[in-house]
Amino acid sequence: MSALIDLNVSVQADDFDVGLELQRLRAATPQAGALVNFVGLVRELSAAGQLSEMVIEHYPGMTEKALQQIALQAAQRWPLLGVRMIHRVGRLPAQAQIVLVAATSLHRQAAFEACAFMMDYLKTEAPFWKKEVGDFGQHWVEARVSDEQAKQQWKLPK
Amino acid sequence: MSALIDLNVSVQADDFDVGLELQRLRAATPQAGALVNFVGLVRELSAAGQLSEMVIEHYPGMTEKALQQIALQAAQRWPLLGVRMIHRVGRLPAQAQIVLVAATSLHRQAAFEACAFMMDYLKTEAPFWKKEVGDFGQHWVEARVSDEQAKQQWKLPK
Amino acid sequence: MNITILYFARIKEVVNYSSEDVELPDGIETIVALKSWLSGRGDTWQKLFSGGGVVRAAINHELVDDMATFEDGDEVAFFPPVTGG
Amino acid sequence: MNITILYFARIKEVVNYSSEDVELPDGIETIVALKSWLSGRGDTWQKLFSGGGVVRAAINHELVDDMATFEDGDEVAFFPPVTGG
Repeated sequence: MSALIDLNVSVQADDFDVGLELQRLRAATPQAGALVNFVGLVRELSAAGQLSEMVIEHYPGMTEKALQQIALQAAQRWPLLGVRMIHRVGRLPAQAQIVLVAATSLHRQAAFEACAFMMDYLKTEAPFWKKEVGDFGQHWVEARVSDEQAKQQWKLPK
Repeated sequence: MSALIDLNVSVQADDFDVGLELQRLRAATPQAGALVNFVGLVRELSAAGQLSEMVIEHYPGMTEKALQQIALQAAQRWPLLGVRMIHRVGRLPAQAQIVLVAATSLHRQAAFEACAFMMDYLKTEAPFWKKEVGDFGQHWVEARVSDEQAKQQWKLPK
Repeated sequence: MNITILYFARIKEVVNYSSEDVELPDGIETIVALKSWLSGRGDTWQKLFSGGGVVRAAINHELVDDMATFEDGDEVAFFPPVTGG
Repeated sequence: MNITILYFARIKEVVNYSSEDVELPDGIETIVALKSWLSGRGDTWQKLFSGGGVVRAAINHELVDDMATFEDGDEVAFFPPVTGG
Protein backbone atom coordinates (compact mmCIF):
# COMPACT_ATOMS: atom_id res chain seq x y z
CA MET A 1 0.00 0.00 0.00
CA SER A 2 2.73 2.42 0.95
CA ALA A 3 4.03 4.45 -1.96
CA LEU A 4 5.16 7.35 0.16
CA ILE A 5 7.37 9.58 -1.97
CA ASP A 6 8.14 12.30 0.53
CA LEU A 7 8.43 12.05 4.32
CA ASN A 8 9.77 14.93 6.30
CA VAL A 9 9.73 15.16 10.09
CA SER A 10 11.15 17.93 12.22
CA VAL A 11 11.33 18.80 15.94
CA GLN A 12 12.42 22.39 16.36
CA ALA A 13 12.30 25.49 18.53
CA ASP A 14 11.75 27.80 15.56
CA ASP A 15 8.39 28.75 14.18
CA PHE A 16 7.35 27.45 10.76
CA ASP A 17 5.65 28.99 7.73
CA VAL A 18 2.59 26.87 6.93
CA GLY A 19 2.24 28.20 3.39
CA LEU A 20 5.86 27.44 2.60
CA GLU A 21 5.72 23.95 4.13
CA LEU A 22 2.64 23.08 2.11
CA GLN A 23 4.26 24.40 -1.06
CA ARG A 24 7.25 22.15 -0.47
CA LEU A 25 5.08 19.14 0.18
CA ARG A 26 3.11 19.81 -3.00
CA ALA A 27 6.30 20.32 -5.02
CA ALA A 28 7.59 16.95 -3.79
CA THR A 29 4.33 15.18 -4.70
CA PRO A 30 3.07 16.92 -7.86
CA GLN A 31 0.68 14.07 -8.69
CA ALA A 32 -1.40 14.83 -5.58
CA GLY A 33 -5.08 15.69 -5.92
CA ALA A 34 -5.66 16.37 -2.23
CA LEU A 35 -3.79 18.03 0.60
CA VAL A 36 -4.98 18.06 4.20
CA ASN A 37 -3.19 19.70 7.05
CA PHE A 38 -3.63 20.35 10.71
CA VAL A 39 -2.08 23.16 12.74
CA GLY A 40 -2.21 23.08 16.53
CA LEU A 41 -2.07 26.45 18.30
CA VAL A 42 -1.41 27.62 21.87
CA ARG A 43 -4.77 28.67 23.31
CA GLU A 44 -4.76 31.89 25.29
CA LEU A 45 -7.44 30.61 27.62
CA SER A 46 -6.51 27.24 29.08
CA ALA A 47 -8.64 25.13 31.41
CA ALA A 48 -6.72 26.68 34.32
CA GLY A 49 -7.03 30.33 33.30
CA GLN A 50 -5.30 33.00 31.25
CA LEU A 51 -2.12 31.61 29.78
CA SER A 52 1.06 33.63 29.31
CA GLU A 53 3.19 30.88 27.82
CA MET A 54 3.44 27.22 27.09
CA VAL A 55 6.70 25.31 27.66
CA ILE A 56 7.16 22.12 25.68
CA GLU A 57 9.70 19.55 26.80
CA HIS A 58 10.57 16.50 24.73
CA TYR A 59 12.83 13.45 24.61
CA PRO A 60 15.43 14.33 21.96
CA GLY A 61 16.15 11.42 19.68
CA MET A 62 12.97 9.56 20.55
CA THR A 63 10.60 12.30 19.36
CA GLU A 64 11.88 12.26 15.78
CA LYS A 65 11.67 8.45 15.65
CA ALA A 66 8.18 8.44 17.14
CA LEU A 67 6.94 10.96 14.55
CA GLN A 68 8.49 8.98 11.71
CA GLN A 69 6.94 5.75 12.92
CA ILE A 70 3.54 7.41 13.14
CA ALA A 71 3.89 8.73 9.57
CA LEU A 72 4.97 5.30 8.28
CA GLN A 73 2.07 3.59 10.04
CA ALA A 74 -0.29 6.06 8.36
CA ALA A 75 1.33 5.39 4.98
CA GLN A 76 0.74 1.66 5.45
CA ARG A 77 -2.96 2.21 6.02
CA TRP A 78 -3.69 4.91 3.44
CA PRO A 79 -2.23 5.52 -0.04
CA LEU A 80 -0.36 8.68 0.91
CA LEU A 81 2.06 10.47 -1.39
CA GLY A 82 3.74 12.81 1.08
CA VAL A 83 3.78 13.59 4.78
CA ARG A 84 5.17 16.59 6.63
CA MET A 85 5.28 16.78 10.44
CA ILE A 86 6.74 19.62 12.50
CA HIS A 87 6.54 19.88 16.27
CA ARG A 88 7.95 22.82 18.18
CA VAL A 89 9.61 22.63 21.59
CA GLY A 90 10.64 25.22 24.15
CA ARG A 91 8.76 28.34 25.24
CA LEU A 92 5.79 29.39 23.13
CA PRO A 93 3.53 32.41 23.66
CA ALA A 94 -0.26 32.31 23.36
CA GLN A 95 -1.50 31.88 19.76
CA ALA A 96 1.84 30.40 18.68
CA GLN A 97 1.92 27.46 16.31
CA ILE A 98 2.80 24.19 18.07
CA VAL A 99 2.45 21.47 15.50
CA LEU A 100 1.88 20.91 11.78
CA VAL A 101 0.78 17.61 10.28
CA ALA A 102 0.14 17.53 6.54
CA ALA A 103 -0.46 14.79 4.00
CA THR A 104 -0.99 14.62 0.24
CA SER A 105 -2.80 11.85 -1.63
CA LEU A 106 -4.66 11.27 -4.90
CA HIS A 107 -8.10 11.49 -3.29
CA ARG A 108 -9.26 13.38 -0.24
CA GLN A 109 -10.38 10.59 2.10
CA ALA A 110 -6.86 9.17 2.49
CA ALA A 111 -5.36 12.54 3.41
CA PHE A 112 -8.21 13.42 5.79
CA GLU A 113 -8.16 10.13 7.66
CA ALA A 114 -4.37 9.90 7.75
CA CYS A 115 -4.02 13.40 9.22
CA ALA A 116 -6.59 12.69 11.94
CA PHE A 117 -4.88 9.34 12.64
CA MET A 118 -1.42 10.92 12.84
CA MET A 119 -2.63 13.58 15.26
CA ASP A 120 -4.36 11.01 17.48
CA TYR A 121 -1.16 8.96 17.62
CA LEU A 122 1.09 11.98 18.05
CA LYS A 123 -1.04 13.06 21.03
CA THR A 124 -0.62 9.70 22.77
CA GLU A 125 2.72 8.25 21.60
CA ALA A 126 5.18 11.02 20.81
CA PRO A 127 7.24 12.05 23.88
CA PHE A 128 6.29 15.72 24.29
CA TRP A 129 5.09 17.28 27.53
CA LYS A 130 3.39 20.64 27.89
CA LYS A 131 3.64 22.94 30.86
CA GLU A 132 1.24 25.88 31.09
CA VAL A 133 2.36 29.13 32.67
CA GLY A 134 -0.14 31.86 33.49
CA ASP A 135 -1.95 33.87 36.13
CA PHE A 136 -2.67 30.53 37.83
CA GLY A 137 1.04 29.79 38.31
CA GLN A 138 2.41 26.88 36.31
CA HIS A 139 1.55 23.23 35.91
CA TRP A 140 2.07 20.25 33.66
CA VAL A 141 -0.85 19.58 31.33
CA GLU A 142 -2.67 16.35 32.19
CA ALA A 143 -3.06 13.72 29.49
CA ARG A 144 -6.66 13.64 28.27
CA VAL A 145 -8.64 10.41 28.34
CA SER A 146 -10.39 11.59 25.16
CA ASP A 147 -7.07 11.53 23.30
CA GLU A 148 -6.48 7.92 24.31
CA GLN A 149 -10.03 7.06 23.26
CA ALA A 150 -9.53 8.81 19.92
CA LYS A 151 -6.50 6.58 19.30
CA GLN A 152 -8.38 3.42 20.24
CA GLN A 153 -10.88 4.08 17.45
CA TRP A 154 -8.14 3.43 14.89
CA LYS A 155 -7.30 -0.04 16.20
CA LEU A 156 -7.81 -2.67 13.54
CA PRO A 157 -9.57 -5.90 14.46
CA LYS A 158 -6.97 -8.65 14.91
CA MET B 1 -23.98 25.10 19.15
CA SER B 2 -23.04 27.59 16.47
CA ALA B 3 -20.71 30.31 17.70
CA LEU B 4 -19.17 30.93 14.30
CA ILE B 5 -17.23 34.18 14.48
CA ASP B 6 -15.85 34.28 10.97
CA LEU B 7 -17.37 32.90 7.77
CA ASN B 8 -15.89 33.78 4.44
CA VAL B 9 -16.87 32.18 1.14
CA SER B 10 -15.54 33.02 -2.28
CA VAL B 11 -16.00 31.78 -5.85
CA GLN B 12 -13.29 33.20 -8.06
CA ALA B 13 -11.18 32.71 -11.17
CA ASP B 14 -8.01 33.88 -9.43
CA ASP B 15 -5.63 31.62 -7.59
CA PHE B 16 -5.37 31.90 -3.80
CA ASP B 17 -2.48 31.92 -1.34
CA VAL B 18 -3.12 29.17 1.20
CA GLY B 19 -0.69 30.57 3.77
CA LEU B 20 -2.30 34.01 3.59
CA GLU B 21 -5.83 32.64 3.80
CA LEU B 22 -4.97 30.57 6.88
CA GLN B 23 -3.31 33.59 8.50
CA ARG B 24 -6.47 35.62 7.97
CA LEU B 25 -8.66 32.88 9.38
CA ARG B 26 -6.42 32.58 12.44
CA ALA B 27 -6.34 36.36 12.92
CA ALA B 28 -10.16 36.41 12.88
CA THR B 29 -10.38 33.58 15.43
CA PRO B 30 -7.42 34.09 17.79
CA GLN B 31 -8.93 31.81 20.46
CA ALA B 32 -8.58 28.77 18.16
CA GLY B 33 -6.50 25.78 19.26
CA ALA B 34 -6.89 23.84 16.03
CA LEU B 35 -6.91 24.61 12.34
CA VAL B 36 -7.66 22.04 9.64
CA ASN B 37 -7.69 22.72 5.97
CA PHE B 38 -8.13 20.90 2.71
CA VAL B 39 -6.75 21.93 -0.68
CA GLY B 40 -8.00 20.21 -3.83
CA LEU B 41 -5.61 20.17 -6.79
CA VAL B 42 -5.91 19.47 -10.53
CA ARG B 43 -4.36 16.05 -11.11
CA GLU B 44 -2.11 15.78 -14.15
CA LEU B 45 -3.12 12.19 -14.74
CA SER B 46 -6.88 11.82 -14.87
CA ALA B 47 -8.80 8.58 -15.28
CA ALA B 48 -8.96 9.34 -19.02
CA GLY B 49 -5.28 10.12 -19.57
CA GLN B 50 -2.83 13.00 -19.51
CA LEU B 51 -4.63 16.20 -18.69
CA SER B 52 -3.71 19.59 -20.16
CA GLU B 53 -6.37 21.65 -18.43
CA MET B 54 -9.50 21.54 -16.34
CA VAL B 55 -12.41 23.86 -17.07
CA ILE B 56 -14.78 24.55 -14.20
CA GLU B 57 -18.25 25.89 -14.88
CA HIS B 58 -20.59 27.00 -12.12
CA TYR B 59 -24.00 28.54 -11.46
CA PRO B 60 -23.21 32.11 -10.41
CA GLY B 61 -25.32 33.22 -7.48
CA MET B 62 -26.22 29.69 -6.44
CA THR B 63 -22.64 28.56 -5.80
CA GLU B 64 -21.95 31.19 -3.15
CA LYS B 65 -25.23 30.42 -1.39
CA ALA B 66 -24.57 26.68 -1.52
CA LEU B 67 -21.12 27.09 0.01
CA GLN B 68 -22.48 29.33 2.76
CA GLN B 69 -25.25 26.87 3.57
CA ILE B 70 -22.73 24.05 3.79
CA ALA B 71 -20.54 26.07 6.15
CA LEU B 72 -23.53 27.00 8.33
CA GLN B 73 -24.67 23.38 8.47
CA ALA B 74 -21.18 22.40 9.64
CA ALA B 75 -21.23 25.16 12.27
CA GLN B 76 -24.51 23.79 13.61
CA ARG B 77 -22.99 20.34 14.09
CA TRP B 78 -19.53 21.24 15.37
CA PRO B 79 -18.37 24.11 17.61
CA LEU B 80 -16.44 25.92 14.89
CA LEU B 81 -14.91 29.35 15.32
CA GLY B 82 -14.14 30.21 11.70
CA VAL B 83 -14.65 28.83 8.21
CA ARG B 84 -13.02 29.83 4.94
CA MET B 85 -14.10 28.35 1.59
CA ILE B 86 -12.69 29.28 -1.80
CA HIS B 87 -13.60 27.56 -5.07
CA ARG B 88 -12.04 28.53 -8.35
CA VAL B 89 -13.82 28.54 -11.70
CA GLY B 90 -12.66 28.83 -15.31
CA ARG B 91 -9.62 27.26 -16.94
CA LEU B 92 -7.06 25.67 -14.63
CA PRO B 93 -3.81 23.97 -15.63
CA ALA B 94 -2.57 20.68 -14.12
CA GLN B 95 -1.43 21.01 -10.48
CA ALA B 96 -3.47 24.19 -10.01
CA GLN B 97 -5.36 24.74 -6.78
CA ILE B 98 -9.11 24.23 -7.19
CA VAL B 99 -10.62 24.51 -3.75
CA LEU B 100 -9.75 25.47 -0.19
CA VAL B 101 -11.85 24.55 2.82
CA ALA B 102 -10.52 25.53 6.24
CA ALA B 103 -11.96 25.59 9.75
CA THR B 104 -10.75 26.66 13.17
CA SER B 105 -12.03 25.36 16.50
CA LEU B 106 -10.91 24.98 20.11
CA HIS B 107 -10.11 21.27 19.74
CA ARG B 108 -9.01 19.27 16.74
CA GLN B 109 -11.89 16.82 16.28
CA ALA B 110 -14.41 19.54 15.41
CA ALA B 111 -12.20 21.09 12.75
CA PHE B 112 -11.25 17.69 11.25
CA GLU B 113 -14.79 16.38 11.04
CA ALA B 114 -16.25 19.67 9.85
CA CYS B 115 -13.70 19.99 7.02
CA ALA B 116 -14.38 16.43 5.83
CA PHE B 117 -18.12 17.08 6.09
CA MET B 118 -17.92 20.36 4.15
CA MET B 119 -15.91 18.71 1.37
CA ASP B 120 -18.36 15.80 1.12
CA TYR B 121 -21.26 18.23 0.84
CA LEU B 122 -19.43 20.58 -1.52
CA LYS B 123 -18.74 17.63 -3.83
CA THR B 124 -22.41 16.68 -4.01
CA GLU B 125 -24.42 19.89 -3.50
CA ALA B 126 -22.49 22.90 -4.77
CA PRO B 127 -23.20 23.62 -8.47
CA PHE B 128 -19.76 23.24 -10.04
CA TRP B 129 -19.01 21.09 -13.07
CA LYS B 130 -15.59 20.01 -14.24
CA LYS B 131 -14.55 19.39 -17.82
CA GLU B 132 -11.24 17.65 -18.48
CA VAL B 133 -9.19 18.57 -21.53
CA GLY B 134 -6.21 16.44 -22.58
CA ASP B 135 -4.69 14.09 -25.09
CA PHE B 136 -7.97 12.15 -24.91
CA GLY B 137 -9.99 15.14 -26.16
CA GLN B 138 -12.39 16.68 -23.69
CA HIS B 139 -15.22 15.45 -21.55
CA TRP B 140 -17.34 16.34 -18.56
CA VAL B 141 -16.25 14.60 -15.37
CA GLU B 142 -18.80 12.06 -14.17
CA ALA B 143 -20.16 12.39 -10.64
CA ARG B 144 -18.68 9.67 -8.41
CA VAL B 145 -20.95 7.34 -6.49
CA SER B 146 -18.33 7.31 -3.72
CA ASP B 147 -18.87 11.04 -3.19
CA GLU B 148 -22.59 10.52 -2.71
CA GLN B 149 -21.89 7.65 -0.32
CA ALA B 150 -19.43 9.80 1.61
CA LYS B 151 -22.18 12.37 2.10
CA GLN B 152 -24.70 9.76 3.23
CA GLN B 153 -22.41 8.82 6.12
CA TRP B 154 -23.06 12.22 7.70
CA LYS B 155 -26.84 11.81 7.79
CA LEU B 156 -28.16 12.02 11.32
CA PRO B 157 -30.74 9.48 12.47
CA LYS B 158 -34.19 11.11 12.41
CA MET C 1 -46.93 31.87 -15.81
CA ASN C 2 -43.51 33.07 -16.92
CA ILE C 3 -40.26 31.61 -15.66
CA THR C 4 -36.60 31.73 -16.61
CA ILE C 5 -34.85 28.43 -17.26
CA LEU C 6 -31.07 28.04 -17.04
CA TYR C 7 -29.02 25.14 -18.37
CA PHE C 8 -25.52 24.17 -17.29
CA ALA C 9 -22.58 21.99 -18.30
CA ARG C 10 -23.40 18.95 -20.45
CA ILE C 11 -27.07 19.92 -20.54
CA LYS C 12 -26.29 23.41 -21.83
CA GLU C 13 -24.26 21.80 -24.62
CA VAL C 14 -27.09 19.40 -25.51
CA VAL C 15 -29.85 22.01 -25.69
CA ASN C 16 -27.37 24.48 -27.16
CA TYR C 17 -28.23 27.50 -25.09
CA SER C 18 -27.78 28.60 -21.54
CA SER C 19 -31.04 30.32 -20.67
CA GLU C 20 -34.52 31.12 -21.91
CA ASP C 21 -37.64 32.85 -20.70
CA VAL C 22 -40.70 30.71 -21.22
CA GLU C 23 -44.42 31.21 -20.86
CA LEU C 24 -45.92 28.04 -19.45
CA PRO C 25 -49.44 26.74 -20.06
CA ASP C 26 -51.66 26.39 -16.99
CA GLY C 27 -50.93 23.37 -14.80
CA ILE C 28 -47.17 23.23 -15.39
CA GLU C 29 -45.93 24.12 -11.93
CA THR C 30 -43.75 21.25 -10.75
CA ILE C 31 -40.27 20.25 -11.92
CA VAL C 32 -41.57 16.91 -13.19
CA ALA C 33 -44.33 18.63 -15.16
CA LEU C 34 -41.85 21.10 -16.62
CA LYS C 35 -39.52 18.28 -17.69
CA SER C 36 -42.42 16.55 -19.36
CA TRP C 37 -43.54 19.75 -21.11
CA LEU C 38 -39.99 20.45 -22.36
CA SER C 39 -39.72 16.84 -23.60
CA GLY C 40 -42.53 17.67 -26.01
CA ARG C 41 -40.12 19.89 -27.94
CA GLY C 42 -38.58 16.89 -29.67
CA ASP C 43 -36.11 14.04 -29.54
CA THR C 44 -33.19 15.97 -28.01
CA TRP C 45 -35.33 17.14 -25.13
CA GLN C 46 -37.09 13.83 -24.67
CA LYS C 47 -33.77 12.01 -24.51
CA LEU C 48 -32.36 14.55 -22.10
CA PHE C 49 -35.13 14.16 -19.55
CA SER C 50 -35.74 10.42 -19.88
CA GLY C 51 -33.29 7.81 -18.74
CA GLY C 52 -30.26 9.21 -20.55
CA GLY C 53 -28.76 10.51 -17.32
CA VAL C 54 -29.83 12.21 -14.14
CA VAL C 55 -30.91 15.83 -14.51
CA ARG C 56 -30.84 17.81 -11.31
CA ALA C 57 -32.96 20.90 -10.75
CA ALA C 58 -32.84 24.08 -8.68
CA ILE C 59 -35.53 26.69 -8.07
CA ASN C 60 -34.22 30.14 -7.17
CA HIS C 61 -30.78 28.72 -6.31
CA GLU C 62 -32.07 25.91 -4.08
CA LEU C 63 -31.54 22.27 -5.03
CA VAL C 64 -34.97 20.64 -5.32
CA ASP C 65 -36.49 17.29 -6.22
CA ASP C 66 -38.94 16.53 -9.03
CA MET C 67 -42.04 17.28 -6.97
CA ALA C 68 -40.98 20.83 -6.06
CA THR C 69 -43.22 23.63 -7.30
CA PHE C 70 -42.27 27.00 -8.73
CA GLU C 71 -44.14 30.24 -9.17
CA ASP C 72 -44.41 33.05 -11.69
CA GLY C 73 -41.09 34.85 -12.03
CA ASP C 74 -39.01 32.03 -10.58
CA GLU C 75 -35.63 30.97 -11.90
CA VAL C 76 -35.46 27.24 -12.62
CA ALA C 77 -32.16 25.55 -13.49
CA PHE C 78 -31.37 22.15 -14.96
CA PHE C 79 -27.93 20.59 -14.67
CA PRO C 80 -26.07 17.27 -14.34
CA PRO C 81 -24.94 15.94 -10.94
CA VAL C 82 -22.34 18.36 -9.64
CA THR C 83 -18.61 17.55 -9.80
CA GLY C 84 -16.82 20.38 -8.01
CA GLY C 85 -14.23 20.24 -5.28
CA MET D 1 24.64 -4.60 34.21
CA ASN D 2 24.93 -0.88 33.56
CA ILE D 3 22.17 1.25 32.07
CA THR D 4 21.41 4.92 31.65
CA ILE D 5 18.12 6.19 33.04
CA LEU D 6 16.48 9.39 31.82
CA TYR D 7 13.65 11.27 33.51
CA PHE D 8 11.31 13.77 31.88
CA ALA D 9 8.75 16.43 32.72
CA ARG D 10 6.98 16.08 36.08
CA ILE D 11 9.07 13.02 36.94
CA LYS D 12 12.32 14.85 36.33
CA GLU D 13 11.12 17.57 38.71
CA VAL D 14 10.19 15.00 41.37
CA VAL D 15 13.48 13.08 41.30
CA ASN D 16 15.31 16.34 40.72
CA TYR D 17 17.65 15.24 37.99
CA SER D 18 17.35 14.32 34.35
CA SER D 19 19.66 11.33 33.94
CA GLU D 20 21.89 8.89 35.79
CA ASP D 21 24.06 5.91 35.00
CA VAL D 22 23.32 3.03 37.33
CA GLU D 23 24.82 -0.37 37.98
CA LEU D 24 22.05 -2.85 38.60
CA PRO D 25 22.22 -5.95 40.81
CA ASP D 26 21.64 -9.27 39.05
CA GLY D 27 18.03 -10.07 38.22
CA ILE D 28 16.88 -6.50 37.59
CA GLU D 29 16.16 -6.68 33.89
CA THR D 30 12.52 -5.71 33.39
CA ILE D 31 10.88 -2.31 33.69
CA VAL D 32 8.72 -3.50 36.57
CA ALA D 33 11.79 -4.85 38.43
CA LEU D 34 13.64 -1.60 37.82
CA LYS D 35 10.72 0.44 39.17
CA SER D 36 10.65 -1.74 42.26
CA TRP D 37 14.41 -1.45 42.75
CA LEU D 38 14.28 2.36 42.38
CA SER D 39 11.39 2.51 44.86
CA GLY D 40 13.82 1.15 47.46
CA ARG D 41 15.62 4.50 47.40
CA GLY D 42 13.01 6.09 49.64
CA ASP D 43 9.61 7.75 49.92
CA THR D 44 9.90 10.02 46.90
CA TRP D 45 10.71 7.11 44.65
CA GLN D 46 8.20 4.77 46.19
CA LYS D 47 5.43 7.35 45.77
CA LEU D 48 6.50 8.02 42.21
CA PHE D 49 6.20 4.42 41.08
CA SER D 50 3.18 3.36 43.12
CA GLY D 51 -0.32 4.61 42.50
CA GLY D 52 0.53 8.29 42.48
CA GLY D 53 0.20 8.53 38.71
CA VAL D 54 1.03 6.55 35.64
CA VAL D 55 4.73 6.34 34.77
CA ARG D 56 5.46 5.41 31.18
CA ALA D 57 8.72 3.84 30.08
CA ALA D 58 10.84 3.62 26.95
CA ILE D 59 13.84 1.42 26.18
CA ASN D 60 16.20 2.81 23.56
CA HIS D 61 13.55 5.27 22.31
CA GLU D 62 10.75 2.69 22.01
CA LEU D 63 7.64 2.93 24.18
CA VAL D 64 7.39 -0.30 26.21
CA ASP D 65 5.19 -1.85 28.87
CA ASP D 66 6.19 -2.98 32.37
CA MET D 67 7.22 -6.49 31.29
CA ALA D 68 9.73 -5.31 28.70
CA THR D 69 13.36 -6.30 29.28
CA PHE D 70 16.52 -4.27 28.76
CA GLU D 71 20.15 -5.18 28.37
CA ASP D 72 23.53 -3.89 29.43
CA GLY D 73 24.18 -0.47 27.90
CA ASP D 74 20.53 0.29 27.18
CA GLU D 75 18.90 3.67 27.67
CA VAL D 76 15.77 3.49 29.79
CA ALA D 77 13.48 6.49 30.19
CA PHE D 78 10.64 7.22 32.63
CA PHE D 79 8.06 9.90 31.94
CA PRO D 80 4.40 10.83 32.46
CA PRO D 81 1.76 10.20 29.78
CA VAL D 82 2.66 12.40 26.83
CA THR D 83 0.77 15.64 26.11
CA GLY D 84 2.15 16.98 22.85
CA GLY D 85 0.31 18.12 19.74
